Amino acid sequence: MTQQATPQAAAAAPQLSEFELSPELSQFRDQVRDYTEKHLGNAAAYDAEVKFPRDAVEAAAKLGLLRTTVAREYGGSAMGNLASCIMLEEINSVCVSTGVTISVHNSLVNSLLGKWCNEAQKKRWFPKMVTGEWLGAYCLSEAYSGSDAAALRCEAKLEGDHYVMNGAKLWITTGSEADLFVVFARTGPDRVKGISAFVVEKSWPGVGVGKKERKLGLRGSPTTEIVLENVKVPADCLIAEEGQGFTIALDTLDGGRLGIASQALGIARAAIDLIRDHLAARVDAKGRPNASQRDQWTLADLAADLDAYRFLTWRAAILRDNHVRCSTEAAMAKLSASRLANRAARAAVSILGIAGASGATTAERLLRDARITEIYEGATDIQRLVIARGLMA
Amino acid sequence: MTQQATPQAAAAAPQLSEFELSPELSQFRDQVRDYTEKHLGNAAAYDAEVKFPRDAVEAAAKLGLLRTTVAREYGGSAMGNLASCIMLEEINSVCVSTGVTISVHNSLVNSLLGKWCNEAQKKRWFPKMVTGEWLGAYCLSEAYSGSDAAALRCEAKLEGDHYVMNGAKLWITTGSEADLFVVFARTGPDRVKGISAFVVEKSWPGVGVGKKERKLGLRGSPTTEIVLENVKVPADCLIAEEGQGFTIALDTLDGGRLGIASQALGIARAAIDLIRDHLAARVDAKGRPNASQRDQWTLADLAADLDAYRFLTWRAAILRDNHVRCSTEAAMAKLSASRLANRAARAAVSILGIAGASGATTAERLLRDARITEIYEGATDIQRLVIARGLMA
Amino acid sequence: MHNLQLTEDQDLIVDTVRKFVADVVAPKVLDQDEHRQFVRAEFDGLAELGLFGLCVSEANGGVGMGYVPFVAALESIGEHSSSLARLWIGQAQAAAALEAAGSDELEAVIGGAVLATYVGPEYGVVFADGKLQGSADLVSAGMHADKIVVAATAAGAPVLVLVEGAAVEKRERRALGLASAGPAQLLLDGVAATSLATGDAAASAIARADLTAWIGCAATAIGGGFASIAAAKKHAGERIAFGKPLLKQQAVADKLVEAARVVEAARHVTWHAARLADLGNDATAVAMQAKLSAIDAMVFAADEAIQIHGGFGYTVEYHVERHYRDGKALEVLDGGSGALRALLAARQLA
Amino acid sequence: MHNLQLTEDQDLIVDTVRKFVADVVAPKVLDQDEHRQFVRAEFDGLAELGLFGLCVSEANGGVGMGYVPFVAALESIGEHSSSLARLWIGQAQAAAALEAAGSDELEAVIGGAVLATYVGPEYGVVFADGKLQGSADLVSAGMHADKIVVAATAAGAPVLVLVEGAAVEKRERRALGLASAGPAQLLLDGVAATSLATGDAAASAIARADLTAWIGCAATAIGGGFASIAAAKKHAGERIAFGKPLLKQQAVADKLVEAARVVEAARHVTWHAARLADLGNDATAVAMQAKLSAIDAMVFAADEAIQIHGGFGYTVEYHVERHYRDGKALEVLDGGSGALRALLAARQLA
Repeated sequence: MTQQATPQAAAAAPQLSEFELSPELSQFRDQVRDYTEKHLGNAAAYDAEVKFPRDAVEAAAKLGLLRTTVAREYGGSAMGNLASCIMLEEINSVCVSTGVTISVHNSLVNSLLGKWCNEAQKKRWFPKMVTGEWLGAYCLSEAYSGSDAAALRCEAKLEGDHYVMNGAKLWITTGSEADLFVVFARTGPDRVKGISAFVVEKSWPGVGVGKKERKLGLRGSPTTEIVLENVKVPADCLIAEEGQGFTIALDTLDGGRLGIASQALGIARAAIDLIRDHLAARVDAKGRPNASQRDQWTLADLAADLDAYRFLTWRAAILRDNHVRCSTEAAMAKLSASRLANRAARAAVSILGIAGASGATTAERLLRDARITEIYEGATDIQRLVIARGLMA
Repeated sequence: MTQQATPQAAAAAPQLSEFELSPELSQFRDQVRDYTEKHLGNAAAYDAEVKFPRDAVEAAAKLGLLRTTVAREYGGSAMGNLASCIMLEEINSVCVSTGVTISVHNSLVNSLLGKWCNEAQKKRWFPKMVTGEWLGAYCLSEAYSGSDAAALRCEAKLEGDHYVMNGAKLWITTGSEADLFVVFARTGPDRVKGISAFVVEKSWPGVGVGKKERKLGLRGSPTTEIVLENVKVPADCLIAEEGQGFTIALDTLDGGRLGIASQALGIARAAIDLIRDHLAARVDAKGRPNASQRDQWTLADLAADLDAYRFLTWRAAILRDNHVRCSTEAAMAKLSASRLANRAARAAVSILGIAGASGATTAERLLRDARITEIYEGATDIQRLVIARGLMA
Repeated sequence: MHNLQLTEDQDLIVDTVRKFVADVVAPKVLDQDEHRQFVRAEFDGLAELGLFGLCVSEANGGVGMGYVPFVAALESIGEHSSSLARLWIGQAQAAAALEAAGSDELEAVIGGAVLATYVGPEYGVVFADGKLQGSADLVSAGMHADKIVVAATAAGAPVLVLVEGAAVEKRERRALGLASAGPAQLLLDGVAATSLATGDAAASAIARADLTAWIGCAATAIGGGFASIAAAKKHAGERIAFGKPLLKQQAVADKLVEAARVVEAARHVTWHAARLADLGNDATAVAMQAKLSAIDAMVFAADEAIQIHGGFGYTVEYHVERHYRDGKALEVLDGGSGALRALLAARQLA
Repeated sequence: MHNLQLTEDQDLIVDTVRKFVADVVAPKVLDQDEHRQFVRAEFDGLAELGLFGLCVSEANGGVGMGYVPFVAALESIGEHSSSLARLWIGQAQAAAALEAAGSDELEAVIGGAVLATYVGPEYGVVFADGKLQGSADLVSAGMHADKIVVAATAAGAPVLVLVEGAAVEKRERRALGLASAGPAQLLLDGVAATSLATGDAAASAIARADLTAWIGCAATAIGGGFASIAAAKKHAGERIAFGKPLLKQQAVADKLVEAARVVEAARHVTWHAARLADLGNDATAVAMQAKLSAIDAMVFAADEAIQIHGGFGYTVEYHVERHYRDGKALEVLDGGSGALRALLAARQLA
């Protein structure tokens, strides 16, 4: 026999933990679950009353959940993307409005500040951001630029030691509740290289909250217009350098997409749990299991995909934690998880039937909440575009 | 602030390798790829001529690929399930007939012998099995028992120091080419506890190859009836104890399903590669990419699922390598990967169009080959049953 | 004569309905849905148009034109308000059951003087000693119905009974969809009821009411599907991204083409069911297929329409999120998809 | 008159075809498919039944009965042999093009003395100086056709030309499906061709041939879909697992119900396209939708039928694997699904 395949390759059996959480992360997840049980009991009311979950977010802040993506030297816990994903799946399985508030704060705003801001900027804003004294919002979209982000029109003109900013940002999550805005604005004519990123504080003159959207779901999270009228933005609030805005936006979105993927996983899990409990409760006159086979098969398909797409999400989070570019992987996670969330929520309504649609269970809310995950932080077709380009490159 | 979530949880960034192959496994995969390039060039001919890939299997044996699931003390390389899955994805991406022969030999027969046979039995058969001098076949299905395996009728009656075996086994992969059969037969009336497992050697009187199936795909792999007429099976060829057959069969199928999941991943990957290459080659008159968006979206969806379901497969393989029961996880892997293989192959035919269906590319063969993965070693609905039961337990 | 072609009389009805919907219903539908306002005035409008007797024979005081114009008219209503369509369907179910049972309550229902609704056999309501046991959730017009026709069982056999709406305890529901149809949970325990029909007569009345619901829901869903496509097409024609209208993005065009294909296919099945019923043939199986296909098509079309709208689609102003919710709400009524498939299996595989 | 109802004359044709298929085609189909035997004798059988003039007007020597009986007859053939159906479709495409072009080759094609096939515009064949440039793959009857009608372009404008089969170099194809239809690659470079029509006349001939293919393929697929369902139902009724027939397993019953639903829905679209065409209306868009829907339905039904058959379904004796392959082969012809969706987008979203 010639050239045998190396027997030493399998010297040690692979560690079981590769697809399981480490004890530390498992403990962290348990802490988050404890939080969800104690503090997210009003999820249905936030939805019905269109009420911001201020109390739930404050409780999360007290537990340190608003600082997971910030380095230790700035008061963060530096837990990184994987831990944040695990946390966000838990929170979103109970309350998406709390979930998206934290996702935007951590995965978009804090991540961006940590990666792109200078020392002075970090020291200026992180003390308020890690404690949740301030909440962050991410202002990229405009009325005429959604998926095509580079078409944005909001402009910032340098006048001496400050920029004068004018424009309006649309669909801003946490818009009416946030204190710190990362705003992308045009500092030059070039479609892509003319975009720069700024920090804008709510308290500055000319910063206003415009129209608040009335939405299918995610109703506890205020989605608003942010109007910028002759806002004087100090030059030291420019993030990185002029013209780097689009690069910053896209890079940040990779992390943001992991947050939304995790939100979707949470919604999917909640829907799958509803289906499982509903089917497990169906017994015949003699107490034997009696659930519809078709419904059981649906449950099996959804549960397999939940595990599979969670792995996609973790894979991308680990890459990002290791500072490896993960645009394709993050897009795969967001694409798959968001579609699963909607599929699972629709199935929950169908299988629970009247109880799924009547408002007697959370199924109908899950269906409404799930729908946004395919839209924001890069719609489904944008994820596909990113993936296809990555594959064909 | 009270009760902060443990910052130490993220003391070290997670290792990048968690969702990547170890250097050892990566090297092994490269060796297998080298094998596929050198020895699987006749895959199309095996299909067209309905010819067993004897030469390819022998080359695999020489490289030690037929002993990955056997312990070192019996001449195996003890590489385990994860390595076997990686190997099988590679081989099946080129030739499913070679792939299934090795999958059955390794994942079903050798795994079973190693786990359930006594020392004397292992010493008797492994020398021939690890070298590929003998090929193995797994004889569970019968004409009247497919998915409902416990309905089998083949019987083995103890008469002194041997059993007399009578019956017929259907859809036996490698049937006409195998030398060692693991046969499940009825030793008692109880539907489940009346089933026992035996080793039957091809050379024994009364062992015959019956009808050979004419099939949609997998045409290089002979699927035959195995007829057992008054076969004298020495009592020391009983595996484990009487009545343990069904337990052995189900346990073994968990491993077998990982083999088929890997086969499906290989087929899916080949189909996705065809689509990617086809789309990447489409350019407009000016040489700019010009592939249909819909087709690109299909590519993105398939590629995301390929990664996701590979992780499902690896997760189950790692569990099995750690001797943790993985019925639900293996079923999830097989269910998802086999459905993906068919989806990808159908998409390849659609997207390649005339070139997909005409026989000018491998797309049409992939479509035919993929279809079996949803059927054998537990049809799709059986996987769903296993998963749903696991979830609702 | 080919499919989807109406007679002059039928055309006149549909035109009248279309005008009514455009003038009266469409302008208010967003507000009414958001605030869960019951659309009694619109219901009365349908009554004034004389629509509630469409499927009732002339001999019994109806118009006797049958299911074809019923379907065509409901499509038009479904384009704007599935809630209003569902109210008509409930009224039509009650009328169908009352006609089959030979009840003299029929006239007031046809005329619209009485707002009626129907509780189907899927709720498992029991009738004994003149009183009901059970409850029924997500009943359209449940909060407001004057009369409720209930398909119950008495000692295991079907019985059709009538209940006064005022006698029933109701709970308003914040349901997924059909928000303007006054969805409610009806608590029927101990409620007095009048028997209208038993045995075969009850069974045939119940069958007629089921058929009416399946065909009616299918027609409504076709309307909702077309409306979703129309909204998305309009938006995609106006919205610029990457330098051209969304409609010029091949993936967007493709979604619209696919959505139109499935809605139109479901429409053919729906019209076929209506024709069979009008010819006096057994339309049961086709009507169930029509509901399954049309609901799938509506939800698919609305889902794609939301996606094409992007962020706009998630807001209430663009209507498509409402069609998405209403489609799912229509799905679970009348037994839901699982029950329809089980009934089809019993018929087709016996 | 409701859908799917034929006149007596039409019924007679369909009955004749059904009998022919059952007696002559069905018994041999497995062997012919497995050994890729060209079914010339069956083709001649169809000719003897006088079917090739069905859609050709009486004024031009045809039967003039139109697409409705064409569809009904092709459904019957599709139940047993998509290959044979495809041969008829090729012949019918050639006839449609020749009729539109006013060619005197039409008579021999109608009569079946000439075996014709058609190469559509999707192959991009070019006609210049009396000769062709290009090639066409997976052309049914490509190995055996006496005459080939080719939709080509001359200086960018459509032109319809005729080629002698004997003049063309052919390569036999081991194709995914339609194995008995003699699929071949035709190498047309330098082959002499006769112009039959140019400009608008060529365009309208090509349009007619396309329409014929879309409607014909849809009908064939409906037949294949129904056959798959029937085979699976039969098997599921006989096969015992877990102590009862498969048919009593709810998941199996459900698959059959769903498959029937999608095939029947596609059938309505197909018949609608045929009716529109027979009425002289524009049936183009509906015919494309019919093909898309019917192919999807056939592949879905065959796939589920294979799964219900389990291991048996993977073997050739149970027919369902053939329907699965043939469905996919039908899909890629006549431009394929992607091209149809693009054409639909151009029409519906302009």
